[in-house]
Amino acid sequence: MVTTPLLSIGVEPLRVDGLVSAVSGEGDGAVVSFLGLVRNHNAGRRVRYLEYEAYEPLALKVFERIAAEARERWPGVRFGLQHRIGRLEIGEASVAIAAASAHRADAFAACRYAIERVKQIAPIWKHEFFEGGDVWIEGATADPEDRRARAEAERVACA
Amino acid sequence: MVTTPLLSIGVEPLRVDGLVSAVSGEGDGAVVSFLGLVRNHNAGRRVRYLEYEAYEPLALKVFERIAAEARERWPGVRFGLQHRIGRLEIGEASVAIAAASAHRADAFAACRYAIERVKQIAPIWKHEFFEGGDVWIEGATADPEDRRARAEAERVACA
Amino acid sequence: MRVTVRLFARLRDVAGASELTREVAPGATVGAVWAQLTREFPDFAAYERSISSAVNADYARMDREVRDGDEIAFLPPVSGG
Amino acid sequence: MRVTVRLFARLRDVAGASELTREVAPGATVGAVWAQLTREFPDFAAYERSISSAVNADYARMDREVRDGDEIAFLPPVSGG
Repeated sequence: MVTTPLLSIGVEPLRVDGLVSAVSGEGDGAVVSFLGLVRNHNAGRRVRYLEYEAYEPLALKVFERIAAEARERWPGVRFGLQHRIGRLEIGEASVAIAAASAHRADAFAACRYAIERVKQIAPIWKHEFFEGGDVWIEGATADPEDRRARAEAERVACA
Repeated sequence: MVTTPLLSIGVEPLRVDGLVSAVSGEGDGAVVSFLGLVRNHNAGRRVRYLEYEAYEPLALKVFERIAAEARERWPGVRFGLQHRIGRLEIGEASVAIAAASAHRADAFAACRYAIERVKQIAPIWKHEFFEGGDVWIEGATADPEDRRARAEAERVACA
Repeated sequence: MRVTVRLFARLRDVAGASELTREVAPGATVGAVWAQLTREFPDFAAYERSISSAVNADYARMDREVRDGDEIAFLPPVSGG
Repeated sequence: MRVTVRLFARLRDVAGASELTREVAPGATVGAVWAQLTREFPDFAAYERSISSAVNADYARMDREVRDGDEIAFLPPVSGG
């Protein structure tokens, strides 16, 4: 049996079944998972493909931080987070998150919180290749200590 | 290629990958999925296994209704809902839901809304076999026209 | 006229059958069929305020008139998911 | 003393390298390293208010003093997910 690492970054395609199995225990009644997919359009542009790059050792530490934040806020939630890097085609998954809990409210909240935090603080960048050019997408200034960002992620998670 | 029915009831084990693929299109940036799992405990009892039963033709119509409600509230969301019946062991999935959308907020909300509605109005019953006995679980009086129930599902979905 | 009655979960256990055929009076409502069953199975009375019903696999209210050959289903509180 | 500088995304494109080695003054801060790079690559100036930084693969503030051999990373606004 292949073990699925709960927190990882790599070039291999992401699948959600393995992650769901890896986080689920016999006391869990709910697993919520999120897949981020490469869309064929963005900001009015026709996207051809994306390339993701990461500062891998820091990104893995950030994933551990996000997992710890989620466990602190929702005790008992088991949590997995995998991000893909390299070239991704339309429809492929860039990120997979799974959160398992005895009750569904916590699983939904923890999963949503995690993707918000990934977008806020994970040192990962998206290079978009569209019809007619390419652009580095620049989102949030990463600051893991920013309490307002964390509070916003909790608000969006409907916690 | 095997096509995955988007709305179904059956005795076969549920997997989330197929449903996720079935709902995702090239314009979607997010897929949120929910798996309901058989827990090893409930209300202080040690659960041995569950048996689910459904009024199948009505349940399928209810799934169509829930899909229509979700599409009405979150236009553009693609939606799948599968429920298992028969005997389920600890850790197995009783229900799988997937919602795909251009943006993650809608996918999270539609997925959460759907599981709430399943619990409110799907004609499905859970027979719990625990250490020392068995009990039919009786939850909500099913009334698809109850606007307060629907509003509560929207509230919980954080819509 | 005759109707088919479908019973689920504990109602099925109480009645000892998932499907019954019963004669009902012309013009009878779903509620009248339910009342008739409650006389036959007194334990059904506990579900008086929590039952839902369906006719021919569509949810229907208790005041719905039934027709010959209808399939009437009585649904205790649901617990799917 | 010498430090390694890691650059990502558009900063890497602007500098034409993902990794640089630079001499810095004793007692220099991360911010001083950044200022030095901005003189070398004027387009970095646009990131003055949006940059994040890390030392040895941990987030660090701009006022952090660097040591000989440190790996200093400059991170433009992130866009993972």
